[in-house]
Amino acid sequence: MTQLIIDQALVDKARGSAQNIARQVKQAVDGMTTVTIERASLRLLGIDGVDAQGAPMVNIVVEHLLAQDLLGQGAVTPVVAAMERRGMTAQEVASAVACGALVLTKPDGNREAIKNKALQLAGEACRKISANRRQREEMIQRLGKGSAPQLYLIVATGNIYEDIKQATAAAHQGADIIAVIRTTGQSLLDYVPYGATTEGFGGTYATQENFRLMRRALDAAGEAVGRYIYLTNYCSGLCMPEIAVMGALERLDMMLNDSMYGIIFRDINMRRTFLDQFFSRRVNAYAGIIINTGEDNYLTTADAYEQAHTVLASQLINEQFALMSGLKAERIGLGHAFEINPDSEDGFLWEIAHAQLIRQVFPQAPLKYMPPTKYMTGNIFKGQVQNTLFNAASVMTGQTIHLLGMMTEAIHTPLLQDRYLALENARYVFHTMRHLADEIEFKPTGRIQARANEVLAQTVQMLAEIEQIGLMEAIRRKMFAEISRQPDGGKGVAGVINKNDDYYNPFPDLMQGGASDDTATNSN
Amino acid sequence: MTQLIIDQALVDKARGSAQNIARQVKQAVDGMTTVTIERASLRLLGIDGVDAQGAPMVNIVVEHLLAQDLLGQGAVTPVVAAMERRGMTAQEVASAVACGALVLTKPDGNREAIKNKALQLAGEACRKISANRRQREEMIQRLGKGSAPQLYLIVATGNIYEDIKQATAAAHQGADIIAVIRTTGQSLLDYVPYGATTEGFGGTYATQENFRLMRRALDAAGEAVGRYIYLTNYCSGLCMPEIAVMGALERLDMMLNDSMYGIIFRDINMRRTFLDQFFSRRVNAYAGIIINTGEDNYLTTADAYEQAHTVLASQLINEQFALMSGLKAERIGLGHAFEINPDSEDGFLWEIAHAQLIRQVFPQAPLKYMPPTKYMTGNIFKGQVQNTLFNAASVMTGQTIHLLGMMTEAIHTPLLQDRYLALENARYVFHTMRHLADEIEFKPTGRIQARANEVLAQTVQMLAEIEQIGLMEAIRRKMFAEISRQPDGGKGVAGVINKNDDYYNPFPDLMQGGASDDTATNSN
Amino acid sequence: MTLQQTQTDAACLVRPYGDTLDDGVVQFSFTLPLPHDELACEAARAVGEAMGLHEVSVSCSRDLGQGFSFFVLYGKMTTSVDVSRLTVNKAEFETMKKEAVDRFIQEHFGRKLVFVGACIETDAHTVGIDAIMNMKGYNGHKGLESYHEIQAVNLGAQVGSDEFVAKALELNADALLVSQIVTQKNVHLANLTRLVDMLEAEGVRDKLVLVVGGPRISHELAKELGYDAGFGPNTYAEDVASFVVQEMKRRERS
Amino acid sequence: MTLQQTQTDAACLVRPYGDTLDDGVVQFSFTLPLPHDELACEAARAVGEAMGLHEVSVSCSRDLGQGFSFFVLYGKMTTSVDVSRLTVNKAEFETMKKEAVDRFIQEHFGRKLVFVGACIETDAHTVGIDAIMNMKGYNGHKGLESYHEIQAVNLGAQVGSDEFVAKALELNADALLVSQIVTQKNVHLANLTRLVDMLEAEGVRDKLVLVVGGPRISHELAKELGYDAGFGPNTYAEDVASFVVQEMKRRERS
Ligand code: B12
Ligand code: B12
Ligand SMILES: Cc1ncc(COP(=O)(O)O)c(C=O)c1O
Ligand SMILES: Cc1ncc(COP(=O)(O)O)c(C=O)c1O
Repeated sequence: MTQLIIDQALVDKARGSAQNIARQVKQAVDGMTTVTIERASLRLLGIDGVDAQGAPMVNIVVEHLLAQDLLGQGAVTPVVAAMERRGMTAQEVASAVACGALVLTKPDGNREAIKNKALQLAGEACRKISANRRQREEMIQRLGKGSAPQLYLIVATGNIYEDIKQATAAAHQGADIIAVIRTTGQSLLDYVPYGATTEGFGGTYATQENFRLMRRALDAAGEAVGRYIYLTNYCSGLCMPEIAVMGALERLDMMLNDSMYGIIFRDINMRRTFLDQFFSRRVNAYAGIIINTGEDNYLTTADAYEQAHTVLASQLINEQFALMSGLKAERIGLGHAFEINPDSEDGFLWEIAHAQLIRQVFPQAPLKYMPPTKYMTGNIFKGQVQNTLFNAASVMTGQTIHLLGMMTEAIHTPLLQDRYLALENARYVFHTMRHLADEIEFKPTGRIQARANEVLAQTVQMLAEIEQIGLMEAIRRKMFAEISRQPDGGKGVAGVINKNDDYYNPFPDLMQGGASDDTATNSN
Repeated sequence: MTQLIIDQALVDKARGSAQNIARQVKQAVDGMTTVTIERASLRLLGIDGVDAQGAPMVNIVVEHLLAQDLLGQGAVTPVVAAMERRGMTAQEVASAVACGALVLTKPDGNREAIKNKALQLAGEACRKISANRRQREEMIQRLGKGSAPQLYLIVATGNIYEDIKQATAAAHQGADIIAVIRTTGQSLLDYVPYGATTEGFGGTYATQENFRLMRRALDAAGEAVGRYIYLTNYCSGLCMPEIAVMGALERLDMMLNDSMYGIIFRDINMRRTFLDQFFSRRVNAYAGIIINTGEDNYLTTADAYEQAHTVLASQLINEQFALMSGLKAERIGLGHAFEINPDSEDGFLWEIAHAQLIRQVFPQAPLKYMPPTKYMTGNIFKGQVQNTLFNAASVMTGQTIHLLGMMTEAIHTPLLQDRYLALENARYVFHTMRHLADEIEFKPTGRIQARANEVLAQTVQMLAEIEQIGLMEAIRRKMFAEISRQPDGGKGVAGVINKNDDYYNPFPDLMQGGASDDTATNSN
Repeated sequence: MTLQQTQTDAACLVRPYGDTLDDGVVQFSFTLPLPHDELACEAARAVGEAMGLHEVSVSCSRDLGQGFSFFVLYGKMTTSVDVSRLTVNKAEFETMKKEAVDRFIQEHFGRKLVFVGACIETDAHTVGIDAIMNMKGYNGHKGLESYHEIQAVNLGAQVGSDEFVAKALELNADALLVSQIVTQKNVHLANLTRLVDMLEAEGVRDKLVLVVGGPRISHELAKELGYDAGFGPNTYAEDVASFVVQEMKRRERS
Repeated sequence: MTLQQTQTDAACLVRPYGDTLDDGVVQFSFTLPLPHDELACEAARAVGEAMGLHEVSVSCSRDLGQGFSFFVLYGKMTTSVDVSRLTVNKAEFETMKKEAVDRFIQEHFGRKLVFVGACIETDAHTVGIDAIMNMKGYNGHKGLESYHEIQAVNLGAQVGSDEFVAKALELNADALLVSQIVTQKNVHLANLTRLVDMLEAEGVRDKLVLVVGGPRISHELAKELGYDAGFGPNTYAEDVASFVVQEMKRRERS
């Protein structure tokens, strides 16, 4: 692998700051939970489905608990208590609550017995997830998987059945990873839609049934092409923890999952986001899922040259949050993007400097590299050229998860042929340049080296400053993506709940440190 | 500039062999001339035009001399003698011969006086050419020219007036060099067509009038865009020397001109080709024209990986022939091509190794780098990708004359839009990678370095072998482009004439060593 | 407002140009839901012919799997388009510089005008509306926030139409600037129609200058949907500001 | 020889596919001889409409200078093509392996057959005819020179029709293999016609199997020009050998 000369002491300093920043945040929110964490926990207990009006059962139960002022102790114990009391399944408890036949109360009986019961039920849920993880590992063992940079393709028809057709064709054409893009607006829904759906805009609803249908199709495609096909979705937005649970249960392999994206790009409340990301990452860690962070998005609103250091700073913070939740370094897919201005002289050099710097600062991370989007135009022929250079940068700097650029990026979500042409482009470039990264060195006195040093130095400084003022204040000051958010503002703030002293939720502890038989290093 | 570690002793050895090879050939043909060399000399004396049947005057005169068995002494003295005798211009002599009014004879009068007269007339011709050369230099001084890699574009409509439209548009879009492709079949015509033409197939006839029209248009375009636009044509085929003269008179700037191309690809007789290339290169040298050699063509019939060393060997031979004719190293545009199989793993590495090796073996040469053609397909979108990598290879290895790849290469000669998109592709790549070549080094223990060593070693060996067997035998043995030609076979063999003892032609000596005020290093 | 008409008298026939006038050369590509075989290639050619092209040739065909095939074709158009009969639909106004807009407002209205903007409904693409409204602007063209005589209020992303209308009423807006970037399954049509309906229901539609912009928005479409003007790619703050002030003046007169 | 017909009974309507069945999406691009302005964009859209497309949108327009503009468009085709009514025109034969061809010749003719090939007239692209005839072949498919029962004589590039016919007579050729790569300004049509005329003038046309190949040659075109078969891209020696021997046998019978 090509090497830049990097001052490890600076890297350590930056990482130290990031650790402190993440710890401060964790402390600040430790006494709180959120409605979606509680709903996610109920999903793990086995509650699913919707009522006649389409409201998910978990929402009904959690709102019921909120109304009874019971959520501060967590949703798990009241439900388990009712299960014990009535001899019902969790789902039956939910139905009873939904039709008004049951009112949940503060558990009065033996709290320890209820906790034990909860722990036992939670253990069963964990075993299901473990089994999925093992099945993934076995399938990869048997079928193999794409070699890095792995080819990551999106489908975005809005209709899960069309998505499946296109995803299957993509797998046959060479895709290693399929991401089902989510419909616009879903991230701001405070519930997860239900069932198979065919009506999304620029993407398809993330529902458990859609996950299941696509998983089945990709398993079949994987068998046919002799390569395990990874499935990706969005563990993001107001229902981040619930989607983590759905993904764990349906054996998704990757999740877009960021510690700050929702705050910055969806104006979701900060505390809510920090709480939700923590819970969902613990689930993802347990499920052996690779997360993809969203720093690439910064460069769609801010300039890739001016703001390169904000990407690296954010990645270091994201890394610390992820490690804290129990994710292994090998599953932290930090995101960045080839958004350098095509009109800038030597722009490719700056891009290489940045991509290589990130590669070396996070040697174990399965880096996710996003294609040019902002500077793509309706000129599809030029678009092919931009994507070719992106592909070249990726293979020259040893990126891991390579999101394919579409020549029609500025026009529409990908057509079948756009995806084919993108795959053909990347496959050719990767193959013909396969070992280029091993062959070239950057001049120690050169521009690329100097640029990498500069970005690293700026990053160290930025993180030192954030360590002083705190992350929430930093976001308020537009330090990421040039967007400002208020610590107490944002969507979903009402869903942040103070925990009572008797708050109990078996899952975070049970899932801590991942599953004991996890083999992170081998499986991705 | 990126550097490979190259054993200079090996390079010297190869070059030494090539010098001997070229000398042997020169000796073998020294006692001969060709009909087209004689016609070219008459053109320099001022004979032009065609008869009623369209036969060029110079052909009529030379055939007349052949018929009189007078060509062995050269066409110049009989014509000059007639001019003196009759007080006619050269053109009037030709007309008189054409209509049968005049029969040329062995000059009987004072041979020295005639030679002196010839020398004087030849001096006038040379001054015209010098003036063109100086005008080019002045214009470049004033307007500047494209920076390397210079963008070289072809026009090939078959109609000089459409060509002009397209060439002008190309100059406005960024082209630095315009080549007017010649119609299929012209290379095998043993005469040069006359006048403005509109009826070519896959190219336009090379005529002096077409040269003039395009020169005028490109001068205007150059003034408009503030950049001298180079004009290129084909100094190749059965009339190579005559085209050299036409180009010198009409201020072309570059010529496709090779010492072996005609033999290998057009089955033109070997001796004829060697004689013609010598004469024409002397004219080109005098006119300050940059030649482009044709080794790129080898890779359209032979494999670019297997036969890479044949390209280098041929370039070394071409270089020696050119130096012998008086061309300066700065005007020897050796040709090669990005014809590596796109399906080969690490193909880009082998291509870089070769391009960089050539760059270093010929540090002063304005290398001409040809785009992928053989592996281009009807898939224009993939074609854009192939051309992007070609552009990248060019800027990474410091090539000089960069022939733009067309995405429609496998379909048709370029449309207006194809040329625009090709220019856009190259301009973007060159700009965004401008200093990449300064930034990267190749690992001394790496694959690229090893490949370059291998090609160089094969070249040394091949040239040593040719030094033993002679170039004509080497060609017979298919050593270039996997094509075999017989030393005594081929087209135009009847046009090779033994010189008599009294052969006289003032031009080669007059033009030897180029013009005294030539400033090769500055002007290109 | 009337449409600007670009009309010349005589017919002016044009046809695509490959390398010779009127050769009619067109490149096209598409996918067919047919397995990749010779019949599919024939079908591809037939598609070209159905589009009225001649000398249609399939220069590339590829198997996309799952019963789909991709084609690249060239063909020649033999009919022509009469340019003299075409009209360009665009909002009728003169673009003025920032300073001129400010002066125009001082002269004609004698008060600061209020522009409220948002990316409405599910759309979260703020870069476009920011380019128009924020101080920084776009491509060196300052945004509306930098105009002395304009109070520019940018509500940002995913603003519901109800919220937007409420804010407009609260601020006594003179102009509403709507941005719509996502057009997948024509979601923008639904969103834009919803907003107009709501403004009409509130009885304020005619009191406001209502404009919409986005990369796939044309003036023609905007008019059809009941907006005063539509702005496409490469719009700058001065364009929309000029239109709004001139439109307001026009309305005063009438 | 008759044409092979691929026909099914029921109508089978297809239409281009973007991301949803029957959405009809087509990409196209072309240049117009118009200066780059809004009217030119309108004209580009009109070209799309003249091709019968709906929802035509110009996604890119560029100034090419000299009064030319380039456009990339997308549009939707609303009509369909009936695949059941299409026919695939190709030579009627079964491709046999090299060994099978040799055996076929032994069995049916009992002598070596003579195939003479050339790239005729101004065309100098020998790679195609070499791929068919030379020992080495193409893509791992050996050429005709490697067939025991075929005497393959490849005359190479730029062979005049007269020379070619003379050689064919001299060698008593069974089949003539003509290659034509350059099609600019339809030069191949002139060349190919010239050869047939000459063979007919010599009275030998019917004694020979006459085939032509090249990247832009179709069987249909070849037949129109009076050839027995035409071969396009991706042809190998065994294809043309199989055709020739089967055609010779067919003629013997009739
Ligand atoms: C940046 C970007 C994003 C960012 C947005 C960040 C932000 N804060 O804005 C992020 C990453 C968040 C994003 C997300 C999504 N995006 Co997005 N995104 C883009 C991208 C790359 C660039 C858009 C852009 O910023 N252009 C630059 C601005 C300056 O141009 P503009 O918007 O056209 O604005 C100009 C004019 O149109 C006009 N204008 C615009 N608005 C207005 C308003 C008025 C009043 C006036 C006068 C003028 C005006 O003036 C501006 C300046 O000249 C495009 C692809 C592309 N290259 O175009 C895709 C694209 C727009 N996105 C797309 C999609 C589908 C999405 C998602 C829905 C995907 C998903 N399902 O998750 C999400 C969700 C977003 C949502 N809910 O809306 C599609 C839309 C397809 C379509 N035709 O509908 C595109 C085209 C990409 C693609 N091919 O799929 N995206
Ligand atoms: C290599 C090449 C050359 C080489 C040729 C070397 C040689 N000895 O053949 C050189 C560099 C000399 C050359 C020169 C020219 N070329 Co050239 N060349 C090409 C190139 C790059 C590849 C052609 C090739 O070798 N294909 C590979 C072979 C195996 O494929 P194929 O020919 O299609 O053959 C297969 C089938 O068609 C079939 N087949 C072919 N012949 C036959 C015959 C029979 C009997 C059968 C059964 C089958 C068969 O079987 C073969 C195997 O499957 C193409 C561009 C491209 N990528 O296609 C341009 C191309 C063909 N050339 C072109 C042109 C215009 C020229 C020139 C005329 C340009 C000029 N004015 O100088 C010159 C002059 C040549 C001349 N007088 O004919 C154009 C033709 C445009 C057109 N549509 O007419 C092309 C398309 C490039 C372009 N876009 O401008 N060229
Ligand atoms: C981390 C993350 N979450 C979510 C999304 C998708 O956007 P939305 O918020 O609309 O789901 C992205 C987009 O790239 C992302 O990076
Ligand atoms: C040196 C040289 N001469 C001539 C030509 C052109 O071919 P033709 O022989 O048809 O003029 C080429 C083609 O690339 C060439 O390299």
